[in-house]
Amino acid sequence: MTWDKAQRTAALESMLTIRRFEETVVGLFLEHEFMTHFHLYIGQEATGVALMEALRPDDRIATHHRNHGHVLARGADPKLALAEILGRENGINRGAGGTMHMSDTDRGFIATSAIVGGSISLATGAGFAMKTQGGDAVAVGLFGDGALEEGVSYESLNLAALWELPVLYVCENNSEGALGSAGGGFPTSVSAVGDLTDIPRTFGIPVETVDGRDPEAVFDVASKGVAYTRARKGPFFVHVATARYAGTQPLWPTLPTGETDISMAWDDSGVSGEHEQWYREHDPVLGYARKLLASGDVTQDELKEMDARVRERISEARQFALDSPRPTPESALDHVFA
Amino acid sequence: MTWDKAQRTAALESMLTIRRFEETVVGLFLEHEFMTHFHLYIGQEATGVALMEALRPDDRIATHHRNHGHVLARGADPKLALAEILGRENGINRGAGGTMHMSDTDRGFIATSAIVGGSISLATGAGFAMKTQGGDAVAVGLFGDGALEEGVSYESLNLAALWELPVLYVCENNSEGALGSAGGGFPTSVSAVGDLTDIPRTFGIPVETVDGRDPEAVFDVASKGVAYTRARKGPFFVHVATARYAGTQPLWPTLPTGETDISMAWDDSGVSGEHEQWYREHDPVLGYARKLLASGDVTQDELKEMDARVRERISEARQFALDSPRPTPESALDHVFA
Amino acid sequence: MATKNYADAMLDVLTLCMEEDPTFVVMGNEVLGIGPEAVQFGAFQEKYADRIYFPPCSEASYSALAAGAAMCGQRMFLHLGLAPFSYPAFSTIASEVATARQGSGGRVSVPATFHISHGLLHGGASQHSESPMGMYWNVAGIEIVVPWEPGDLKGLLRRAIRSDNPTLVITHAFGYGTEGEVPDEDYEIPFGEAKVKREGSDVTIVACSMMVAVSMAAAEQLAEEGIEAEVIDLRTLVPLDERAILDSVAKTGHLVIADEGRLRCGVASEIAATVAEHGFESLKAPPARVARVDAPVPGNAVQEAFLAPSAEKLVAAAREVVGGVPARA
Amino acid sequence: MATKNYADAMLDVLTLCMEEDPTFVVMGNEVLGIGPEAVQFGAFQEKYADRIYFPPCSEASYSALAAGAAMCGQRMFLHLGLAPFSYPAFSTIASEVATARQGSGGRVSVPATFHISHGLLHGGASQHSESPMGMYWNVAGIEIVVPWEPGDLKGLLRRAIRSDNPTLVITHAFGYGTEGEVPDEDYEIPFGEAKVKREGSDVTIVACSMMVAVSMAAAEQLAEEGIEAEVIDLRTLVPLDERAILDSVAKTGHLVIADEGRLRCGVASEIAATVAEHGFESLKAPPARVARVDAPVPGNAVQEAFLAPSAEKLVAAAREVVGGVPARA
Ligand SMILES: Cc1ncc(C[n+]2csc(CCOP(=O)(O)OP(=O)(O)O)c2C)c(N)n1
Ligand SMILES: Cc1ncc(C[n+]2csc(CCOP(=O)(O)OP(=O)(O)O)c2C)c(N)n1
Ligand SMILES: [Mg+2]
Ligand SMILES: [Mg+2]
Repeated sequence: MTWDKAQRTAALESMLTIRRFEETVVGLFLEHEFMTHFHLYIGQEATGVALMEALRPDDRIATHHRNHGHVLARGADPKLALAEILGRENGINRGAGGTMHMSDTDRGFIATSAIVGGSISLATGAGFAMKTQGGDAVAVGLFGDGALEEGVSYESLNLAALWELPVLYVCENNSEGALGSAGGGFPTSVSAVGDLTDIPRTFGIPVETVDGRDPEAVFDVASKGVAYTRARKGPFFVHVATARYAGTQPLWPTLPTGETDISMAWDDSGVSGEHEQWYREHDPVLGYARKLLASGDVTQDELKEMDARVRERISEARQFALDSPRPTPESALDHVFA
Repeated sequence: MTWDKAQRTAALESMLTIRRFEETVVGLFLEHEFMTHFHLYIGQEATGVALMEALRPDDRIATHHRNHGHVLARGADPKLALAEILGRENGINRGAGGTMHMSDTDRGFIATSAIVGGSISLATGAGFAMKTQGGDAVAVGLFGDGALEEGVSYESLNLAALWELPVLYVCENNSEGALGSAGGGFPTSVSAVGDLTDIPRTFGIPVETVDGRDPEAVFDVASKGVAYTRARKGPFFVHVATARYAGTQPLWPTLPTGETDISMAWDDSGVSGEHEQWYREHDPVLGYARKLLASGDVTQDELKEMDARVRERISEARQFALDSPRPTPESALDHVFA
Repeated sequence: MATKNYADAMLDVLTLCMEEDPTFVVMGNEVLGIGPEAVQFGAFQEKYADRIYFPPCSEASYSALAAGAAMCGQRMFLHLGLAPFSYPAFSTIASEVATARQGSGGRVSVPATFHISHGLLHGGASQHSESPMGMYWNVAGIEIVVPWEPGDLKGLLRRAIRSDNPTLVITHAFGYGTEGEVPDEDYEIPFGEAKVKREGSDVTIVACSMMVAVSMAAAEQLAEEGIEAEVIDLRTLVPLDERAILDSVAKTGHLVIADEGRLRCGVASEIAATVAEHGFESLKAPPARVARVDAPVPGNAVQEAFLAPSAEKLVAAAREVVGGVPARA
Repeated sequence: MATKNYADAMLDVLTLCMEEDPTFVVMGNEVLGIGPEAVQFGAFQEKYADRIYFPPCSEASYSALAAGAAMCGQRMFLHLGLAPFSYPAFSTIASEVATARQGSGGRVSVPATFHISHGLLHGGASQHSESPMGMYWNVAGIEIVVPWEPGDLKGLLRRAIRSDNPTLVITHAFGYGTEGEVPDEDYEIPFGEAKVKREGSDVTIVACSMMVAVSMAAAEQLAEEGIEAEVIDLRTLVPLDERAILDSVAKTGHLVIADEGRLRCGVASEIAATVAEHGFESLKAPPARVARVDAPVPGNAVQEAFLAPSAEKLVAAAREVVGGVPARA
């Protein structure tokens, strides 16, 4: 099943929103508005947006350190998300979570763990609860290819398969072209398993690979997986292949491709240089914009309006975050125990 | 390659030695000579004996809680092994290891871990050392099917495969007919992986399954694996299928099949009752004895002599252990640090 | 009121939970121990078979499963087995379970109950003799229950399962067989209330778990020497009943702490430090820690006994602190 | 003698080891940190590429690999990353590494060196701010090194790698950039020798790792008020230089402990308990623990600062202990 025109443009706008949000996050970091390391969702926007479209409000989600796009795609207010990243009192988690632990419980996020292997194992528990408590809600675990290096992930797949838990595992494999240790970064996907999909398969868990640049393709595969697990047939594994964004290195990502120029979707002139391949092939936002232009779902003018609208929204969010109060020191002890 | 007559009878005697040793251990426990829980190698004797035959003195071994048979098959003195189980000063490990941690370093045992997943992961490290330090010695990791439930085991296989470490993984799967939770025991082999050999295969590690009742079959497969990994082609995985002994339940195993009556190898009259199938099909000692009788490698009289010899040896060991001095209390701190 | 053992007390609570909450689940590798008490567990297991789970031997993931489920409101009693088997789950407990609520600004709760058995086993050797109260106490964000009397176990376990916070219930591996008076009715014991097991005027002995019994034995011996020991059973470490400890020391002026865990950074160290800091004026002599000597445990009863805290060691320590009132600089 | 930072000091030692032992190996997810210092590491990485391993993100197994290799005599520097990333390896460290020697009656040695970075990161939040010195100190069987000065790091790391015992080297995540005098030659600093960083007659401040710098800052402020603090850098926790601590307290009569780890069962608790037990007569006032407040760390600098030990808190604590000499019961 494919999307109608409205859904398509909405998906593109959501993707662009995440992009502008992340570009703003980098700016705020460079302005020393927050000091800790962080992770960008740039290059993976299509996955978050399409996946959340395939879910129901009562489904539960556990995600990981690269969570900004997931939270926004699920409908969180950029204002509150940015306030959270800046550690402000009115952030999604009262500023206690920061960039790595945004957990919007109103939108079904049960946890956002920055411990590799955390989200996949906690999501398995959410699936257990969904099954035990009846109904047909499902659990979703979002994690990266690196999580498949941690033993707890294998254990979790085993549990989900054994007890036929309603869990949709979504692995965002962004290691194609990963910088790895060469770039002073984490060498992810250090696995002897040539094809990572062999891992869920070993436990008898159905798995499908999809191109992470194409939101509609991701939506179709995710929907199939959700239907399968919602029907209580057991867990399902979605392997999303995405190219790693050039600015993605720990600890502090950058914007080597610059602020996204939406006009590249129709005007080729600026598309060149070191990152030409990114602009032409990898960038999911530009790619989807081109597709919708080609299909006539949007016009250049509509795209410009959309971009203006999104920029406006994010800059308002930015201001809101900067104007937000910081938590009081003493409140540090308010939420240790219920 | 198969064994000559001398090797066959030696293997049988070694298997019988382990059997009498374990029967003696149960007796000593019932006499309250030691108090902790323990594990018997009964039913798995063929594996330990054949595997050790396939190794070289300079190969390193890490084993687990079910280690008695491994240590004895490798040539440890039953006297010192029993003294160790009784926690005596002159035991293999000065009585500090006890039944679960016998580590005979003179015979290449680097560690005996009672933490499930311990031996497979430590053996991987031994393989790393064997590779780094040159030469062509190999490392062997002995563990049970339950170890394949621990995430660290998957991680270890990944490391060995990635770095082509010379490790022979030997999984003694004794869960056929496992009592599991029904018997108040540990439900082992609780895995969604139907065929456990799919696990090493997922990491590209060659694997072979062999019948754990037949020492010659185990020897051939183990030798093949050792040759492969000694040639530095990478790790090799041997999956040994054995029936679980009826007396094997945590915490305190028993001897439901009674003290082994070697005459059952030629005299059918007593072979009946609840455990008839054990005597006829599963017991590797009786089974191999029958085979050597049939092939003419041994005669009934020779078997009787062998049994008498073994009984004599083990009862001497028993007395030695009982007469052995206990460590002094203060010596408890002698070996914390080098 | 009936005489019951640990296993009975646990069954009382687990049965109540199963009955009142149709989604309540019990999970564990060998739920109520795998010794004789497993038999007691038999009927319960049959009756609620569909809600009792025997997970694979994979502590990291099934404890995370319990945590993730709890984040969705699932109530569960999770048995991790002997204390060292909780170590593969250490990251789950310390990084996920303990931090989820604080890290979410109070929006996520983890009402999970974890149970482990601790202690020296008379030959359990280096990998089966852990008493990790100190390590877990250094992890902020989990409530820690360390009961000794079966009656306390019942009321505290009931509270633990009802609690909206993650709770770690640590019982002694030899506790299952321990008998005591256990009220038949359903009741809760609030956390943070220590119990004065024995009143005394000369020295305060602070203990938890099986060390309570050992301290009581020591107190009897001391009484024969004319030294009246007050024995305090902490019952919970988080929250800690500092008041009860400080009040007792204010009365006796002397402190001995019995701890089956290792000395360094253990429970005894924390109690000694707390009293030194907040009850300094009360102390007439140095506090004495009688804890497990700092070393892995050799696999024989003789050397194990050398490392273990005992009634004899407690008596000697009490005698010394009461005996000499050192001059103050 | 040159001014160098942590990363330089580590490189000095690792280079020496690589040169003298052709089988020496360096392994880690991001060996000398992944910040700017990774650059310093570049040349070393190229030169010894064949002996530097970047394992998968699987701490439990690669720490066990280091342990198993060490049991075969392999010398290796293993970097586990930030302290919380060592938690998945907790079972390996506590149940295998720490127990192997004792459990084998001294026949197996584990000459492995593990390195982790600890500390508050100004917004690192609940999962990246661990200072687990207390937890690991409660594990008997591993030597624990907690250096602050780059020069000490060099000598202690050299000793750690040479040691036949498993050693856990805990440095501060912000330490890499810290500069100090580092002798060029090859040298070892024996374990168990604390260093008096500053002499003082009024109060003893015991610290380790970055708290040494914070304590020095506090000492300067106190000096302005006429309070002379003696600052002791423990340098190693296992073995512990009790003598140095007790001698200093015997001189000053007052004790304040600075600890970035959490309060309960932490380093500060252990030092306070040790002094209360063995230096009771010397204490003129209660010891004061200035440790991290017992709570997971919120992801913002404001609340983090509230939990963190600081020079201000140390000054206040020192003032108080020096100020009032409470009446003795
Ligand atoms: C247990 C643990 N070990 C190491 C780390 C450090 N670390 C943070 S992100 C990361 C790489 C994760 O890669 P992946 O799961 O593929 O996610 P990605 O960042 O690529 O989206 C690592 C190793 C961690 N957070 N947790
Ligand atoms: C980490 C850990 N969890 C649980 C246990 C308890 N335990 C001891 S033996 C055992 C079963 C092991 O089965 P397997 O590996 O197949 O070995 P077997 O006893 O069948 O030979 C378990 C779960 C343990 N020792 N370590
Ligand atoms: Mg990745
Ligand atoms: Mg088994």
